[in-house]
Parts: sequence; C-alpha cells; structure tokens
Amino acid sequence: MFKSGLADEVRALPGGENLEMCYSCGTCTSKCMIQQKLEPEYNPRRLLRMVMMEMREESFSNPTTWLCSSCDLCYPACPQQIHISGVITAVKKIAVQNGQKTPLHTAVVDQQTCVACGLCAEVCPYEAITIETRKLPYRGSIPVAVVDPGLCMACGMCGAACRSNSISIPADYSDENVVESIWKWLNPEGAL
Amino acid sequence: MTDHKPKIAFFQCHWCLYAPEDQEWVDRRLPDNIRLIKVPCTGRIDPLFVLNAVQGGAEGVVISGCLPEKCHYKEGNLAARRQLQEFSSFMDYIGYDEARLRFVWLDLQDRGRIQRELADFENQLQQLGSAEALAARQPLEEGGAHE
Amino acid sequence: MVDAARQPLIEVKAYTEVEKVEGFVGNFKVTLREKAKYVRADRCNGCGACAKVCPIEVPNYFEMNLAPRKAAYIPMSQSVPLIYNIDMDACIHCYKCVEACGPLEAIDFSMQDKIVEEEIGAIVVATGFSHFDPTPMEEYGYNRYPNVITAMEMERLNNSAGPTAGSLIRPSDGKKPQKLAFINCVGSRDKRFVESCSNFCCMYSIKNAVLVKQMYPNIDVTIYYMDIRTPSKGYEEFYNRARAMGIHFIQGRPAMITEDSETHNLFIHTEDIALGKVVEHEYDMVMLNQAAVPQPDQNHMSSVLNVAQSPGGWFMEYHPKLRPMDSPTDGIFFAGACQGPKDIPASVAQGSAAAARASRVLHSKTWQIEPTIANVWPDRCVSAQGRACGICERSCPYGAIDYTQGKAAEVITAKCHGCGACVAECPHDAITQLHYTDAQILSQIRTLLADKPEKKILALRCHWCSYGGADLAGTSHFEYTSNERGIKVMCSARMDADFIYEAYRLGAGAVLYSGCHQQDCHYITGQVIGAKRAKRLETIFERMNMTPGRFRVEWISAAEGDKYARVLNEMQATLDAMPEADLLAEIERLRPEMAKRLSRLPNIPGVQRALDHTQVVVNTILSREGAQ
Amino acid sequence: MSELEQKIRSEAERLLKEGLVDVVIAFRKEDAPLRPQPAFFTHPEDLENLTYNGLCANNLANYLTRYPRETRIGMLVRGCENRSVNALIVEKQHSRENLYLIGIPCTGIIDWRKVIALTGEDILGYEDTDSTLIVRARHQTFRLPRQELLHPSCQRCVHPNPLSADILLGEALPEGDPTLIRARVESFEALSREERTAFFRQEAERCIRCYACREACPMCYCEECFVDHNTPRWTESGTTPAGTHAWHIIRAFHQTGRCTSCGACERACPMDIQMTYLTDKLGKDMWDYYQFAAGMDDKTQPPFAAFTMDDKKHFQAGGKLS
Repeated sequence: MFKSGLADEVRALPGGENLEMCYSCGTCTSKCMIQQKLEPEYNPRRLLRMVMMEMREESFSNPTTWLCSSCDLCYPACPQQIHISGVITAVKKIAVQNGQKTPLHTAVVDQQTCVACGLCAEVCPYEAITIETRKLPYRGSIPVAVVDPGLCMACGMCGAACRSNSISIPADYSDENVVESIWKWLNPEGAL
Repeated sequence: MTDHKPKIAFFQCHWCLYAPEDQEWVDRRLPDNIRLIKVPCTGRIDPLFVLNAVQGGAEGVVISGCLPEKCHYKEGNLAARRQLQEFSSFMDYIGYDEARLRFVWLDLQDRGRIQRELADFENQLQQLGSAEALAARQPLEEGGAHE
Repeated sequence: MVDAARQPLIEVKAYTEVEKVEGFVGNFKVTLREKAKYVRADRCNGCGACAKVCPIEVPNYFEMNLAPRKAAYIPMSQSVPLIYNIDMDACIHCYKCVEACGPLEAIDFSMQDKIVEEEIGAIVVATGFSHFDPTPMEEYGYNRYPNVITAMEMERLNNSAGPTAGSLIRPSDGKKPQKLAFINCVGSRDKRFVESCSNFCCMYSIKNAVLVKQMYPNIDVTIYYMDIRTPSKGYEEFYNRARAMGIHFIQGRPAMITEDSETHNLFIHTEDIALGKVVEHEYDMVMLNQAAVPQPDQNHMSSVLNVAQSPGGWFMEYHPKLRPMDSPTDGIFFAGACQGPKDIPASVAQGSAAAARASRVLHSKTWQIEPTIANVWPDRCVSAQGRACGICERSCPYGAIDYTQGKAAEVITAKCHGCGACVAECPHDAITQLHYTDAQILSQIRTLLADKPEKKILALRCHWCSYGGADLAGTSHFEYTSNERGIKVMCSARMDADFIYEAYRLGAGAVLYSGCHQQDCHYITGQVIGAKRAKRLETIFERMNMTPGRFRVEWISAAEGDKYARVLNEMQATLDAMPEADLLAEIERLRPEMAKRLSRLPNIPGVQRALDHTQVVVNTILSREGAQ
Repeated sequence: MSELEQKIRSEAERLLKEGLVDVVIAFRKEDAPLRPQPAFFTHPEDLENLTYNGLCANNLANYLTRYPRETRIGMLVRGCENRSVNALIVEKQHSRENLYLIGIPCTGIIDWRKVIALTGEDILGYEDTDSTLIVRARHQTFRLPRQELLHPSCQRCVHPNPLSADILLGEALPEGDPTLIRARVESFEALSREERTAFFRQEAERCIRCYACREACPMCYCEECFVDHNTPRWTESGTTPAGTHAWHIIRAFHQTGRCTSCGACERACPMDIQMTYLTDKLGKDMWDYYQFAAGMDDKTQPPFAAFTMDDKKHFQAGGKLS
C-alpha cells in the first residue's frame, strides 16, 4: 500500500473528494478568467495533476492555489463534475497549514477607526472576516474586525460596505488610488 | 443632438470582459471622454466613488460587471447590485437622473457588447443634455486651499 | 434493404408500430399497428406525381430540417418499400394528389390504422439510437449561433443527395467556410449529460473531416478532442491518414464558443493540453459531434418487449460478454445500437449473430431451458383457497407467473429463468425451485454451522457475481478469513429471510448477504427484490439490537475479488472485536426471536425429512476429534 | 410630578439600588425652559432630578455607544429609541444582556420651536398633559393643543410602543398609520425632477456643517466620519454647495436599513433643515424590496448585509439594467 500523501490529504478534506476523477480535458482552464486576465501560468488542470503526482512544494507555491476565487465558472462546465474550486481550496488549506503565505494584497483593517459593526463580516463572500477583541493603542481592549489572510481573496467588498472606511484592500485598488484615478482625469490641474 | 462628447466614468470589474479584443479596446482605445477605472469587482465600488465621479464632473457613470450569477468573487456583484441600485434610485429621488448611471452585466459570451453599450450610453447622455442637479466640486490649488 | 424486401420469405412492414408482445419463446403473439399511409401499397408505383403537385411544405426530418418536404412524401429517396405517404397533420385536403395520381387511384383518404396480430417465433430488435441535442450546453451556443451545427446536419450538408446537393456552405450567409472546427465528445463522457463514451464519434468526425478535406483541400479543418479512440482494425491507420492530409488535431475540451455578432464567425476557447496554454481560434463554422443516446421511446419499447434497460437507457443484454445479442427474455434478440452505441461493422456483426440466434429458435421443435425453474405446490397456494395474494406474480422479473384469484398460481415454464424471487417472496412457502429447494439450502446451512457456529461467517452469494467474486479472491490469492462458509444461490432474490433467521438460530457469528450490483443483475430486477428484502432484514435486526456488522449486505461483482476479501476480513474484525461471552450472550438472547420466525419451516414439504437426514451428518462432524 | 415620572423614578431607583445596572440613562430637569436634558444617573440619590415629559427630545440610544460594551445600562426607551437600540445590538455595539430597557409608550415629542413660535421666549414653566400643553409665560398662560405641537416625525410615527423593553410603564398605545410616512415620500417622488432638485438644494445648501444631526443620531457612531477622512478626501469639508450636497446624500445613504425615523437629526438641526424625507425614502425602499424595517428585532441583519439572486426582480424593471 502507498504511504498517505498529498493526494490523500486533499481527498480527505471536504471538496477534495473527486480529485482523482479528473481526466485532464482542460475545460476548467479554458473557462477560467484568472488564466485569461491575470496569470497565464494559472492552470487548475495542471494543479490537480500536480497534486495527484504528489508534487507538494510545487503545488503549494503554484499561483493556481492562491488565485482561485471560487467563482465556480468551471464547475458547471466540468464533464466529470469535479468541484474544482473545492479541490483548490483544500490544497490551499493544506498549504496554509504548511506555512505558505498568500501573494495577494489582502484586506487591511484600520484598527483605530473600526467600530466592529460587523457589516464587513456579513458581506465577505469568503467568511474571512471575524470580529475579535484586541488590545489596541489608545483604544484599550475592544472588538474590531480581523481579516484571515488565508481566506481573503482581496475582492474589496468589505471596503465598499464599510461606512467608516476602516477596511479596504491595499495597493492598486485602495480607496486613495481609485479616487485619485477619478480626480486626475476630471481635474488634471488641481486635486479635488 | 449636439456634438458634445459627455464625460463618462467607466467602472469596470476586472473580470467581466472575456474576449481579449474587448479588453484590449477598453484598456487602450477608449475615446478621450471615457475614463476607465478598474476595480477588482463591482462589489468594490463604494457609492462614494460614484459620488466623487459625479461631483467631479462626470456626466454619466457606467458600471460593468459579470452576470450576477457568475461573479468572480462568488457574490460580489450581488452586494454591489443591492447597494448601487439603491444609491442610484436615491440619487434619482433628489433629482439626479438615474439614466446617467448605467449598469452593464456582461455574460462571458457577450463579445463586442461593451462598445455598443458605451456608444448607446453616450447617445443617451447627449440627449439628456448637461447634468445640473448636483454642485460640482472645486479643485484645490497646490497646497490644498480652495481657489 | 432492397434485396431483403425482394426475398419471398421476408415481409417488410414499414410505418408499423409494435403495440403488444405476449407469449414466450417460439410462441409470441405480437400486436402490430399498421399506420394509415393514405396511399394504397398495392397500387402506388412510387412515381412521385403526388409530391410534385402537393402545395404544402413542412420541414424535412430526414434532412435535419435543413430542407422542406411535401405533405405527400417518402421519408428518403432510398425508402423501401417505395410507397408514398401523406402527412395528415400537414395535409389541407386539396386533393391535387388524387388528381395527379389519376387512373392508378392509389390515394385513399379513407384509410385507417389497422391492428394486426401475428404469431411470431423469435424477435430481433434493431431500433437503433438517437442523437443528443446540444441545446442545453449553453457554452457551445447551438441554436443560438447560426454557424454552430451538429454532426447530423454536417452529414446532410456534405451529402450529394442532401439539401445543398453536396456543396458545403455555412448557414448564416451561404458562403463556403474556410476554417472549420469539429468538437468531439459533445454531451458524451460528460456526467452532466451522457456519462458513457459514444464509441464511434472519433471515427465519425475523422471521416467527416477527411471527406471535407478531400472535396475542398484548401479548407482548414481542426478536430478538438479529449482522447482519440480508434480501437478497431484499420481505424488507427485511417486516423493517421487524416493527420497526413493536414487535418489539425487539438487535444483539449473547448470550454466555450463565442460569436462575433457581425460576421457570425466563431471563436473556440480551449486549453491546448499539449502546450498547457489556453488558445483561442477563429472559425467560420463549428460542428458539434454529439453523443449517441437511446431512442426517445426506448422506455416504452422496453416495457412493450419486457426487456430491461442498462444504465443510460440502452436495452440490456443477457450477458455483456457471453451473450451480447440475446435479451434476458428467451426468443428476443438485439441487433445494433439499440443495445449500446456501436459503429457500422459492429452493428452488422451483431445483426448477423442475432439472426443466427433467432434462426435457432425457428428451426427447433423443442426448446431447452435451464433446469432451475420454479414450481408451485397448488395445495399450499392461498389463491387456490380463494384468497387474494399475487405476490409471486408481482415479484417475477420475467412475468412468468400466471396468477388469477381463485386458482393456484402457475409458472409458465418457458418463461421462467430460475432466479428464485417468487420462491423466497412467497409468504406461504407454496413455491419451490429445482436445485435450490428450501430443504437443500437449509441442510447446507445446518451442516456448515454444525461446529462452533459462533466463529463462523455464513456468506450467501449469488451465482453470477459475488460467487464469482469469491472465486476471484481465491484464484488471485487474496487472503481472507478461513471462518467464511459460503452458500451459492442463483440470485440475491432467492435469499429467503428464513435462511438468515435459521443461521442466527443455529448461532452463526455473522451473515453476509451478497449479490450483484443493481445494474449487473442477471435476472433483470432480481437484485432489486433481494436488496429490498436485505433492507427489511437490516431494520429488523437493528430493532432486535443486534451488534452492527453481524449482518452485512454487500453488492460485489465477479471482478471485485479484492472487495470480497476485504468485506470478509472486516466482518472477521467485527467478530474479533467482540468479547466471546458477549457474542454468545447475544446469540442466546436472539435465539428465541429467530425460532419464533421459523415456526412454519418444518411444514414445507421435504424440509423436515432433509433436516432429519442432515442431523446424521451433523452428528458425524461433532463426533470428530476437536469438535465441541 | 406625573404618575409616569414617579414610576420611572422608582424603577430606576430599584435598578441602581439592587446593583442591576451601572448607569441609568434618562432625562433630567432642564436648565433652559422646554429643554429637558439627557442625564446619566449612577447614584440613586441623583434621581430626584429625573424628569420625563413630551419635551424630552433626544434619542437616548445615541448614548449607548459611548459606554464600553461591558457596562450594564438601564435606559429609558420610547418606541423609536427601542428600535434604535435593537439596530445597535444587530451591529454589535452592545449586548442585549447588558441592557435593561425601561419602556414607555410614547405620546410623541413636542417640538419646542413650535411652542416658542406661539408663546414667545419668556417662559416660566409648563405642564404636559394628555391633550394639552399648558405653558406659563411671563404675561399669559397658554393652553396649546398637544397634537399640533408634535414634531413631524412623531406625527407620522408608526410604532409608538417599545418592542422589546424589559418593563413597560403605562398602557400600550395604538399603532400609528404607516401610510403617512409613505405618503410623504410618495408626494415628494411625484414632484418634477426640477422641483425635487430645487428642494434638495435649498435644504442642503443652508447647512452650516455643524454636524449636530450626526451627533444626535444614534446610528452615527463611527470613530471617524467619512467627511473627516483625509486619504482620500471624500468631499469638500466647507459649506460649499458640493460639500453640503455630498454630506446630505451620504449621511442619509449610510442610514439605509438602519434609520428608525426618530427624527432626532431634524430636531437637533439649528438651521431647521429637513432630513427625514431622505432617510424615509430609503426606509420605504428597504420595506418595499426586502420587507425590512430597521430595529424591529435585534437579530435580523439589514438588507445591505445580505443579497440574493432574486434582487433583480425589483431592479431590472427600471430599464436601466441592460
């Protein structure tokens, strides 16, 4: 008998059951938006193959593991009815357990202004936000929103929902950058 | 109809244009009066973004996203739909014509539709004339003071 | 076909439906509905004058609705017999055809459907297959994009007798396509639609590609495939020839087709597996190679003929390897794709074989059947005493039992296949089965459990699957517990609840109830009957608080030797995990319960005598050294 | 002292004496006429200052967020305050276990501005009875019909009774007419686009950006309001037209599914700017589309926290979804 390996670990997690059913037709990859618009190296078919072939490190560092946003465009198209995002989420979970970090710019909470109303946690599609009590400078021990970077996919819904602008995603799509890009166009001479 | 080219702020969800040609057109060949503002998801669009565009002088706002059931972030555009639709209907309530805000939900197979939508919207704005419901923001001078 | 129609001993009944099939091998009584053609077969000479004058045009089904036909029509130009037909749903009764037919007077609007009954010795079913409609596969846009066509539409467009007289054009603008793509496995090998492989489509798309390429060498033809399957004589060579001709093959299942709304050109979006890259190519026209599916009325036919259907809906053969052209009902045979997707050579081979099998029936004065048939003791049947029962008739997968209230049930021997479902189901023990009588099986159980029964695992196995599985476990040297004691019956349907009660009454450690998987059942629905009974027993034992695992139900095919060994080992582990005192206490606790359920057993003819005789054997076993 | 006042006082006294709460939030006698003030009683002996009548204008739920979540608070709640408290509990601003709500069926809040308009400013004292407000001014005693003096929000009030108070002092009142609040929004909707714009601009542009509305509103508890935000600067902070427009639009919009129509914002406004026509519109939409009314219980999340596929049934009809 084989030693229990990565494929077995993935199959043991909910969502990963059908891993071995993949016969590499490539439908998922060609349906995928990420492959098309963000990362040419992104390839769910190949990730599934890598997991089956016990390529641990390669699977954990593969962009596919981290970029899949579970949009499930591929799932209804898969002729083997494999819940591919479920498999990838399982791989990601194992990768997080093994200390891998996401390359995404995940949401950041401004703990000085967060009022813990919980709206961000309600709207987050990935259930990445929880309200937890933290000891903060100037504010004492109070509840604030906390983001789990292992779950956050940087969609920014929390930022749009937050009334006090206390949570947002950094870098390209931060509030400042989006608004500045509007301003620069509308009034190239002075800022608004 | 006038020849005036209305300024349009075009919020595009990163994922909604499937055909590479369409994305290429939007990225590089947009007319000057249309400004592309990319967001990861329509769910990222804070009503304040829209208000900033409107008060900054955009005469119309287009928001394009994936079909509601095909959101890249599971349900981001559902949240956007609730919030932004209510926002636009609220703006209409205080006199800002909601015809100046257009939502375009694009399916994967809608090749070439965004060009048609933008042209149609521009046409619509030309017929509406200039927007006067809300006061425009005044730009700051260098250093931050009002003119 | 023309030759067949000319044979004096062959009668072709076109436009006729089978309404009812009764009787049994050699003695079928078949009711046929000869549909009214409104043209008299004895007068029509097939001149076609009626069609010429007919003013009504309707879509032509044979041309995949790409061309019209008249209300007076023949289904296709090679129709046999060549007799015209009037489509009454479309006809407006202008009677121009009557005029045109003139002195022949073949057209008769007063004709009506005729019901005929025929005596038939053997039946060969050759109803063929149908095509999967790709409309539900939104991603390919069939019916939405004009230039996405199906394989059958391609077939007509590319046929010199077709609606375009053989010139290949695309539907949107009638121009000749320059870039053409074929997509294989549309709907097939797809769990959402048809799980199985449709067998012939790889060759079929290669054939179409080769035909197109031969006719128009400048057309660029690409075939998208997941796997190319060419497993027959000369097929791989044909595939190679296609490659040599310059037809492109791209491995990858296209996820989506998009359309340029102005030019109606199509973009196929796929991952090229060989490159590991997503590619998008533009085509003028795309052909979808759809899955083969059973005929839409296959279910209806299966109930008319009383033959079972395999998963997927195809007619089920008697045995997939040994008797692939026989139906489970004697005297009914299959030819071609009604039994499963097949290409032309395979269909012809099966057709010939079916004809030969059928002729065996026709040439026999007597017909031998398996001897394991059921028999009713008329004096024990409650129906003979006037009570309503009919359980045996309802349980028979073959409809071989004739039940009328007031008369003892009767087994139609020629139809009986000996599964034993009726024997086990009869609540009054009024039916017995040759070679597998209750007396025989109970004697076996008693003997096997004579010594240290609490250590034994009694395995009831069906003849066709789990017995084979046990056999395979042995021949493959899979190790499993030596405490297993196996008994063979014909089907899990024969595994009478009494056998299991008796085993526990005697103190068996555990009992395995095993048979075929449902789709493999040799007796059409025997396994279903057995499975229902097993479920009942499980509930009963659960209520008795029997330790879980002491009664186990497993469906094990003849190929699953490893599973057989695993199940037995798991059962042994269950027994090992139980302290012996607990097990013995449980056996003692349940013994009276079991005995209560067996009170009527000695009344079954022959049982008491057989058990008395068995006692001699049991005593012999117990007197051996080391026995209890 | 009225009977009701006495009941409130003894209940508050019991809570403080038995140590059930750390603080009781209620009203105390005014320093200026007609203006009872919110008060925070921590000792039973302070309770002699407690007062309650129709001129108690503040929404006391506003003060809930100023205490840490562990503080056990006793609070006087009328219908709207109770709903505000519920909405705050939904937003996890306090836990229900740490609250003791002393419920009072509310007969409506009297708009002191209306009183002064009739009596002048020299007021010596007043008495609030069931149907009349008796005001003793320097030269004259006025007997004013109470109903006409009510604040417009209270005239339209639908739920005057507290919904989830721990104790209810006084008889429950009949429910109000829900069509009044809708009629106001609908009549505004019926105006032409130009009239609506003109009204909005006329109201918003009077704003002096004092943010009294924000301070009076129980739901405006953000640490940092969007108008005070610097990166990015969402809006102009001065009293420019653009700045006041943005403030009024977004202030109201942030109340979607949260505003309980208590009218505290309007009562607080020194410029007498109308604001409830904005929030009431949003409230009406939430009810029409999602059958949601803010504060009816302390479990249901507001509509913006959830979303379904069926939303389009409401929205795509407008023709602007293509």
